[in-house]
Amino acid sequence: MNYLGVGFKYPSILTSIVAIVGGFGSGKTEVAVNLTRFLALSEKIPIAIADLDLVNPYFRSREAIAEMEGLGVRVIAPRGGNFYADLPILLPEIRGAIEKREGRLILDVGGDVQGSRALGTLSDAFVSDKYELLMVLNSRRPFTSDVADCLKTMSRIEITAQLKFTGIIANSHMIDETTPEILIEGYRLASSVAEILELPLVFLSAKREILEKMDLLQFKCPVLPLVRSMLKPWERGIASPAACRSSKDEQVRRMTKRTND
Amino acid sequence: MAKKLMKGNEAIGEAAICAGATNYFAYPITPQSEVAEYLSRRLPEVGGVFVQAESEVAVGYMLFGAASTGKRVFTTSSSPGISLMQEALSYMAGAHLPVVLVNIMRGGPGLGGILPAQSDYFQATKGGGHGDYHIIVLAPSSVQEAVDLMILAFDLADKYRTPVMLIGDGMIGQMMESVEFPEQYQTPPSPKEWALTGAVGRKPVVIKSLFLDPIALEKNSLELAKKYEIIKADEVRYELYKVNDKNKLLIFAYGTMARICQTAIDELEEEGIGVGLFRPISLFPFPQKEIYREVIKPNIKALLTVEMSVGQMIEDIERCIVGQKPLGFYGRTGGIVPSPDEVKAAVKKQLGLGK
Amino acid sequence: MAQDVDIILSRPKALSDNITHYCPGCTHGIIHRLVAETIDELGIRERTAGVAPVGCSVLAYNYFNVDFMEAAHGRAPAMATGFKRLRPDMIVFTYQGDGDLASIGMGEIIHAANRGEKFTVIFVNNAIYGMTGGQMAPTTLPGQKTTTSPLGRDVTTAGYPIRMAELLSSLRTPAYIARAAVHDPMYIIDAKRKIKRAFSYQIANKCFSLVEVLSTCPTNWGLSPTVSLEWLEKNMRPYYPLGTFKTPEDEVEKK
Amino acid sequence: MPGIIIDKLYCKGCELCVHACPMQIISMSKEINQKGYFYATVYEPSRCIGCRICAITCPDAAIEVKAHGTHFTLFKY
Repeated sequence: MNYLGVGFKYPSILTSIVAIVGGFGSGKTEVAVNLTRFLALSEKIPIAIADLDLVNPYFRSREAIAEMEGLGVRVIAPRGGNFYADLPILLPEIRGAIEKREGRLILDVGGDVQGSRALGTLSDAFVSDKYELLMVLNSRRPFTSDVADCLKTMSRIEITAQLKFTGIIANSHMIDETTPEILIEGYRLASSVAEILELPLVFLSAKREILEKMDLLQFKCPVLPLVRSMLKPWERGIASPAACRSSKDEQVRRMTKRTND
Repeated sequence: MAKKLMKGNEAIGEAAICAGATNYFAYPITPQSEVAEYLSRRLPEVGGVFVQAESEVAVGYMLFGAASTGKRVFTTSSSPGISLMQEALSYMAGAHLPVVLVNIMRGGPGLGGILPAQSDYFQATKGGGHGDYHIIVLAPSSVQEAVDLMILAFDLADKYRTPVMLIGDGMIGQMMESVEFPEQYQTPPSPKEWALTGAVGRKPVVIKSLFLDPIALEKNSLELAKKYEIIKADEVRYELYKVNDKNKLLIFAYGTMARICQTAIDELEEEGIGVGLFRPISLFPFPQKEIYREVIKPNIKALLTVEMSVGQMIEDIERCIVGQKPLGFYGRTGGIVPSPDEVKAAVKKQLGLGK
Repeated sequence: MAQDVDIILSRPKALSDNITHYCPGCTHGIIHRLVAETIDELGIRERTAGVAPVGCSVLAYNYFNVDFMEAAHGRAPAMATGFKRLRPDMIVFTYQGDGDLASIGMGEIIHAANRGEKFTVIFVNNAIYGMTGGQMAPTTLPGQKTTTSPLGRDVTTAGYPIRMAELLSSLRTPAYIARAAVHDPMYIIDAKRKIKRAFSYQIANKCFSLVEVLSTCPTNWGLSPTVSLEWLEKNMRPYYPLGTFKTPEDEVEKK
Repeated sequence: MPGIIIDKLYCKGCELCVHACPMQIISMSKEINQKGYFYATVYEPSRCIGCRICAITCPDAAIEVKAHGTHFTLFKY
């Protein structure tokens, strides 16, 4: 786990329940899966991840079931025929897991206000001081691209979820086109929001390849390196030579108009 | 404007606003409900109109009525919803109304499933409604292209006074990619001379598709046919990927299927197998002559069509290649997306390279 | 002065010069005229758009001197919604029969009314399908013989005729809903007032408005035009009471 | 003095005006119009009271009501 070198500070999670929320496309599912993987590799206590994303039909943490289970993580997500359902299925096991409070439970909550409604129905199961409610901020997304928008979105989510935020996660990204500048821009935005709300910046997360190129001491918060789990059908895992395809997007964009030749 | 990270469905909504189409009528259906959710937040900011209709049937006619004002109007839906709009689509084509529809395809037939598919090709390109008509069909393969084609769709709809459909499988709607919106785009002025603006100093205008006199009906159908001939001549769009004179095989694929084929082609290239991709962007008009031109090149030994269906576009490919080269097919459907490995295996099989 | 000639009633300007295709004595023509007179009197001809239905009045666009759209069967309220939302400054009306509005277009009319779309509906109820040749309509009276109910409408299998004005006035959304008839000059005058009131609410951007007009179909009823008027009075009037069922002012009073 | 003019091109001969006229001064013509049917005509114009009921009843807007000088009406229309 020490591949990032000396001076690197991993996030430390002390509560048994961690609910990860954010706007659509903030990368919260990727963050939840990676945080779970990190905890599973570094802690000896039982770890579980629950898919509370009832609003997104594709790219949900349930896609990573096999990998998570391989690490000994308990995955609470619809199975069988309901795996693909576009029904808002809230599994009864999730409430049970929240109330039991053993080991660590990571909740991957759906995006935005619509997604956080699922948290609202469970809010009475949470006990204050025993959970973290973390907001994932991506400065490259509509509705969270400046401080005012972030505050508006967060207050809407708090009202719907009926829970208070306990921290912020800086996760600015543009998927394959993420640059160090985008990370720094997102770090600044998340720091400002954290300062205004008097909340800790719990960690900054980004793809491992980018973090390796950067001076991590400029971030005054812990850092979580990400390995992408939510891949598009034409993308290969990190090891594949075809994985870095940003240059091709330009080609894809170009439309060839018929010419008389 | 800085690049933004957007879900296909949101980007489609924003592209419409960019094209000056702030008039949206829709009914929720997975996997494209985010368009309505996004626009219900954005349209009030730009003074637009959003009506959540009681059904897709009603959506079709709200579009008809709204388009009759001469303003830019659009809807988004997914396969079963698009089926319900076919009636109105036939009426709008017959009445020469410009309107843009987006179909974020899911698996069918019937209620099917919610995962991506390309099984509405026939419906879109051959006309799902009744009568002698066609609509322009554009198929993006990335979120950025969805934005570009969405804006183009409004221009084409106005230019030819015809419905235009942007057709993307569920992946296009659901995936996140970086996008940029054109800053220079100028929306052409409205209302148009054919629109209903009140009979002030002119005879009343009637927008209709009813022609009880067979001579008049035939005349209208011939006008439509003439329009389609111009569209076929001027609006063909396609893209070639790694097409060169060393290729042994040419793949035909559109939408996200084409991107999966690109990964397969890159990896086959490393194995020393030269494969090119012909990606139709306009499905109607179909790049008939252009496909024939590529197919007859002497280095091409075999052809392969790959679709997220049991084989629909392949019928158009067969029409284009007139039996010149052996044509194979690989497809998965019902929401199963073929992997690059499956495409590679199909290419090798078609080239007779074992496995 | 005595030599001056005043025209005190003539063909309204909002009617075109075309002779209608309606059968002799069909009261569609009266209703067309009432709408046209209303448009003239309110001075809105140059900013009015009509929506024609499928049914006997499918060619209504030929008879009015205003812009028109031709809808698919039952969809006129959806079309009017789309148009009016984009051009709230224009005056929009649909002209629909009972098959169009109360059968195939039931969904569209209920939801347009419920959203409070600010257009006017002229709903012509003659208790039969006229265009297709006298089949049973949702408003056909119990026991009434039609080509598809040759023994008379059987309410045990076809249900009772739908009273659209009452049904729509049960919606909570403010609206103007009234029923009139055109089988007698006295009632025609009343129908005109209701139609004018409906358009006035629209001009004031107040609410959805609908006037159900009881009308005759001499040809498909198999009766002479004058006997048709009596049939309407004797059979339709008792089942379809005339009156104003809902006004937007009711809502104010309730508060 | 009031009076009515019936446009025989628009008249379809439905006879609704004949029955509606309170003075019973309208009847069907003895000759047919260009289209081949009998149309309504006024046979006692001097008895017309200008009440407008015929025009109000006519489904084909074929009747025009005129008046010479000041004309009082019994009802608003």
